[in-house]
Amino acid sequence: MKKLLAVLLSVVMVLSLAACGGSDDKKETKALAAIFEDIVNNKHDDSSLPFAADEGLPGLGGAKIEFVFGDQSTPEIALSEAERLITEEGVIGICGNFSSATTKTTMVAAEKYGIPVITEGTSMSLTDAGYEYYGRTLPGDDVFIDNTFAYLDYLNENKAADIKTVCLISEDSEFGANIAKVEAETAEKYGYEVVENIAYNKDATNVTSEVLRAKQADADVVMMSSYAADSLLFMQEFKTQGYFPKMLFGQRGGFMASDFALNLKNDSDYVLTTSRWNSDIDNDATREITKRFSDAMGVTLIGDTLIAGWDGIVLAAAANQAGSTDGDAIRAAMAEGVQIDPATDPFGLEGYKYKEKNGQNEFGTAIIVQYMDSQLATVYPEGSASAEVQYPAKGWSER
Amino acid sequence: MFLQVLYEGLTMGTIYALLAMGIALVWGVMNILSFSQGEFMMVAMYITFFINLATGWDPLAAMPIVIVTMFLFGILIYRTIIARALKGPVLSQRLVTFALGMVLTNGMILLAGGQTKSVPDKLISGTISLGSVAISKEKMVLVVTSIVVTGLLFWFMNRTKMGKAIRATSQDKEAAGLVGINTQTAYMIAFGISAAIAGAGGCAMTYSYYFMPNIGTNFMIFGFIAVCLGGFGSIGGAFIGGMIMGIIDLFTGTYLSVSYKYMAVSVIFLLIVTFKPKGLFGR
Amino acid sequence: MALLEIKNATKAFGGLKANEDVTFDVEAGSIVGVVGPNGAGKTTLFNSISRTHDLTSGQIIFDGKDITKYKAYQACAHGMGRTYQIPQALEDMTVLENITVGALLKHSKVFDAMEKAKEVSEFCGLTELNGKLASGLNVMQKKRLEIARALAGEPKILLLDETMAGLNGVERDEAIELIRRINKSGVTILMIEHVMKVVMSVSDKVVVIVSGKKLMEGSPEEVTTHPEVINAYLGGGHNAGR
Amino acid sequence: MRLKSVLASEKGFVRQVVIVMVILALIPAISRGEFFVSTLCLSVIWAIMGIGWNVIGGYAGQVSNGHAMFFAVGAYVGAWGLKAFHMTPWITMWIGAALCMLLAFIVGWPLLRLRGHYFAISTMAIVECVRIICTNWDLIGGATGVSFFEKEMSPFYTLQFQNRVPFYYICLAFMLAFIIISRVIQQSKFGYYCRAIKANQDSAESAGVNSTSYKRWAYMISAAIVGIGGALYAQYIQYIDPVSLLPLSNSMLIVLIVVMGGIGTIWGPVLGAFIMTFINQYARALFNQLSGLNLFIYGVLCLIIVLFLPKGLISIFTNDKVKGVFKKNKESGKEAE
Repeated sequence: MKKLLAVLLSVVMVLSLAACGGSDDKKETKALAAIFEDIVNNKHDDSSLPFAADEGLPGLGGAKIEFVFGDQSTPEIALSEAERLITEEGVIGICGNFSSATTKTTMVAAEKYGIPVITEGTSMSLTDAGYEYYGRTLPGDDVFIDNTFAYLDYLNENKAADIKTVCLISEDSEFGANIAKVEAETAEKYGYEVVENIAYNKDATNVTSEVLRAKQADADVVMMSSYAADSLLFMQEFKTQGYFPKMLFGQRGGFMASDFALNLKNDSDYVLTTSRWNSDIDNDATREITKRFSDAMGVTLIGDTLIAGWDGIVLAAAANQAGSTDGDAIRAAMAEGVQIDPATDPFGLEGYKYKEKNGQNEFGTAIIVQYMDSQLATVYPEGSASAEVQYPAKGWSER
Repeated sequence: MFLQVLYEGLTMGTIYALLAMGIALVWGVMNILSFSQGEFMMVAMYITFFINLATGWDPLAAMPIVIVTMFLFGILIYRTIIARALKGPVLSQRLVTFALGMVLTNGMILLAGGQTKSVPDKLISGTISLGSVAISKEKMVLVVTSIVVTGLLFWFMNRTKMGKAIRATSQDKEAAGLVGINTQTAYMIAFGISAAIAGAGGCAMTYSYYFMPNIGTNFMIFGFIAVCLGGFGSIGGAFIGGMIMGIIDLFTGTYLSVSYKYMAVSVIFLLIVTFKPKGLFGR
Repeated sequence: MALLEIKNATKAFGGLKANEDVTFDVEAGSIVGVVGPNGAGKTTLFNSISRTHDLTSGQIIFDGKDITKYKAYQACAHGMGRTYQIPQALEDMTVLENITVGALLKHSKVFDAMEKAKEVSEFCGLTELNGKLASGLNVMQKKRLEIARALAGEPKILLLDETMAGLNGVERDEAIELIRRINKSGVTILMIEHVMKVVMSVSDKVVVIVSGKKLMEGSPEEVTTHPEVINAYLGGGHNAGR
Repeated sequence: MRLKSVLASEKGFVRQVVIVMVILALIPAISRGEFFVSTLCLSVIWAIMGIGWNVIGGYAGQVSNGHAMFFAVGAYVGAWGLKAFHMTPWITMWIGAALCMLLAFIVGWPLLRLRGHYFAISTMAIVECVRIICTNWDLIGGATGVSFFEKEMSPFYTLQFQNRVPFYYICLAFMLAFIIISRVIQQSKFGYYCRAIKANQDSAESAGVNSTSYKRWAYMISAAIVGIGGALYAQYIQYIDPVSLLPLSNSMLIVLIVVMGGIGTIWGPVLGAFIMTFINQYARALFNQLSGLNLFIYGVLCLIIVLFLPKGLISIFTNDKVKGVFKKNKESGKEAE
């Protein structure tokens, strides 16, 4: 239906093909975007999601929001798409689940036209680059990985886990290399010994030699950063070699994707991963959005998909708060702190204040989840934990 | 550990060998570089997946159908594209297969979407451990398939009339034509067989691989290098070249460094091509 | 003074000796014919002289320089033009462009080279074919084109490999006349030829090669009447029919 | 007399250059759409690389499937020159080109002795090695790539323009320069010798052509031009990493563009680059919900052209039936058929 004020709120740049970025699929992200559009643009008295009660954005005279989609299978395509969507579709903001590489090229266009961008590429180089219009709601690699090692300390103290050695396996792409670098530094800071640091080739025809090296190193914890197909290939090779470390930690990516549990079913059990959100967080907004999504798609909603759309809502709230669609006004609102009623926030963050200098949201928190009976359950921090961590992981034969 | 790496090397070697034999057959007979061989394997994987989805058959049960379908698919591709390209300049022959690869990959993305797929519960699974060596049954399927296919191929090429006709055509097209061999059918059957080999490989690979449309391209460069190692157009050489490739891949990966293992493969290839251009066994 | 001296040239492919200890000279300005039965190793000798492949042992002295270790293009640059038994024209280039490639050896400006090419084409009677692609020529025209291309490089010596093969009577006479004119313009000629009539009428000296070795050399009359040559050629009791 | 006669014989070519350049220069005036101008810039950059590749692949007939390595060297030198030393691309571009020539010389030594498929596959192996080296070489950013987005310095210094039109005209100037160089090469002794090597290397050698050195020079010149293309591309995208610069498909796309347009011709690469880039970009923009459709169309079109127009799209313009602008000029030998 016709838009009152052509507020093309935000563009969800959806990953296509299994290139870099989470293994999310276009269909899932589009379904989520449709749910948010419906809630904001139409009156929903029973909903506990933001702007449900009114039609459109009150601060902008009831303007409707619309998600428009672009492709980002390579950095070059991401740049052309960003330029196309800004100049021809006239979007006022960009969000979506990006790899750090495609975020960098998208920022080239965004900085040029002064269009605010909120995405979750975790590499530190994004927040260190000094972008003016960049925002990241949830933590970057540093906080996620710091959180991981803090959790190892927590386990050593409370569960006498006696974890000392770590083996890093990461993909030789922008995504994997950044994580491996931060993991190595943080391990040193926390006093854990990195016994093996493997960077494997993204288009590998086999990962057998990587698994054999990890098996030989036999570290207490194996930390991995891989995308869709590789994470599955690794899990299968672990099973073939009959090796499963006491703790297998995946840094989001393929381990967070819906493909993971779908293909592996119970073989995914015991795998831990840092995460931004999980469907078992107990607040009304989470329960509602999870239900609406599974009604639409029949699949449980995962953090990567939700944050892709949720960043769009934050941009809308910022525009609504600033009362204008101009990029600088929205960025200013983001810097002051976007007021989102905590009751309507599935992430349950204290606030959305994006620092001027690097765009990082001060209140971003991370959680740690574990696959139990092929479903993700939050295990850390205790506040939002819904289940007890299963440690040490049982070997393949004992399952 | 050494035995385990050796076993894994041979397993990988069989995949490269299957790919390389398909390429060597087409290269030997028609002097065409088939860039689309990896994509044929990918298409076979998806056919197996869809058969399994529709009828629940296990990949092994579906293999004969997949091989026949790929054979017919190969003949269709030959008649529509390759026959015509053979009349054109040499360079366009090479690009035809690259463009075909692009069409197959992206066509499959349109058809089946980009998400990772796999064949769920398979007939044979699990691992037998012989001392320190963990033999994965899924990979055994691949090894057995490859050996069976190689045996069949050799029997066909050396024992059957059509096989000899194809070998004659690959040595000298005009001479073969003179002695009454219909070189066009020889080419067509050869291309069909090469697609069928890729089919068998793809079908067996569904046992131990998750796949998506662009998995074919990762294998392409290894197939070519294996063929060159084995020598121009010699199918036996391609099999051995593939095996060598698998072993180099595993040993450099495990003992040297994972990130440089593909470089070792390329460097070894360059040394062989520079100092022994006809490869180890080629004519 | 000998322009070209072949000293104990031996060329072996594995065990097989294609040429064995062949020695002879070619006087500047003369026409020397090389004859011998099929498979005697004549073309192998030619390929060694023109440096297409290396000698197993022996020496080749051309115009005072030892070119045994030279590459093909270096030998050509020193003034040695050659043609092939099976014509090797540059297929997807025009006749004029083929000759121009030869002319470019001495004239680095394409404009001058093309002028020279037109002259040589005129000299060899190929002018009306200038614009035609080499792939469209028949065998005689292709052989003539190869001669023209070699000639355009202003060589001191021209190695002709069976330029008469496959020509009919009229074409043959034209070819003989062309070779005479080339020789008169100061180019020494060394040619392999089967057609005895041509060899006898044109060459100053004839070298006979049989199964890789030099049987004898001498004037055309001496060679044709020599019993061993007849025997080698016709094998057994036939007498040499004219 | 010499210069006048050369220009006279080049009348046809000069007319073509003027017409094409006028058209390309006026296009941005018609539609200012930023995405449209970006596609134009990409087309010109790909055209430059096509022209470069054409020297070794088209003229000398040595089909290299590994030109992405020169593209990457040019890009990396441009990127790090700006990021680490704040050197303007106007200088680092030529350093990059020189490095490319050196790399081509070193790589060319073992490779150019090979022929046909062996040469093609070896170049693929070499570009794989270069990709692995770049991925694991932390000094140049390794797998995390390098972004060199400069806001303070003036765009004319860093070639990173607010709106793309000035950048487009700079790239167009480079393309013009390389078109002229390509024509000079084609019509020179170098060009004739290259075509002789392409037609029949052994017979060319017996006509006095030192094929090894001519092939090496053709490889080095093509490497330099593609290197400059890489430097321009780096300033266009301002973030480069091995995964996007060095996949095998990049090298093949350069070959595809030249063959689509018309291999061995002057205008073939330019025509191929513009058509292919526009199809690729707009097919993706218009049907973005169907992922993979743009490359699907791209592949199908390549198949059709390779099968039904072996001489490439340019052959539509240059054959006699179409008198028009690209009339074949008779006097100075044909524009390469």
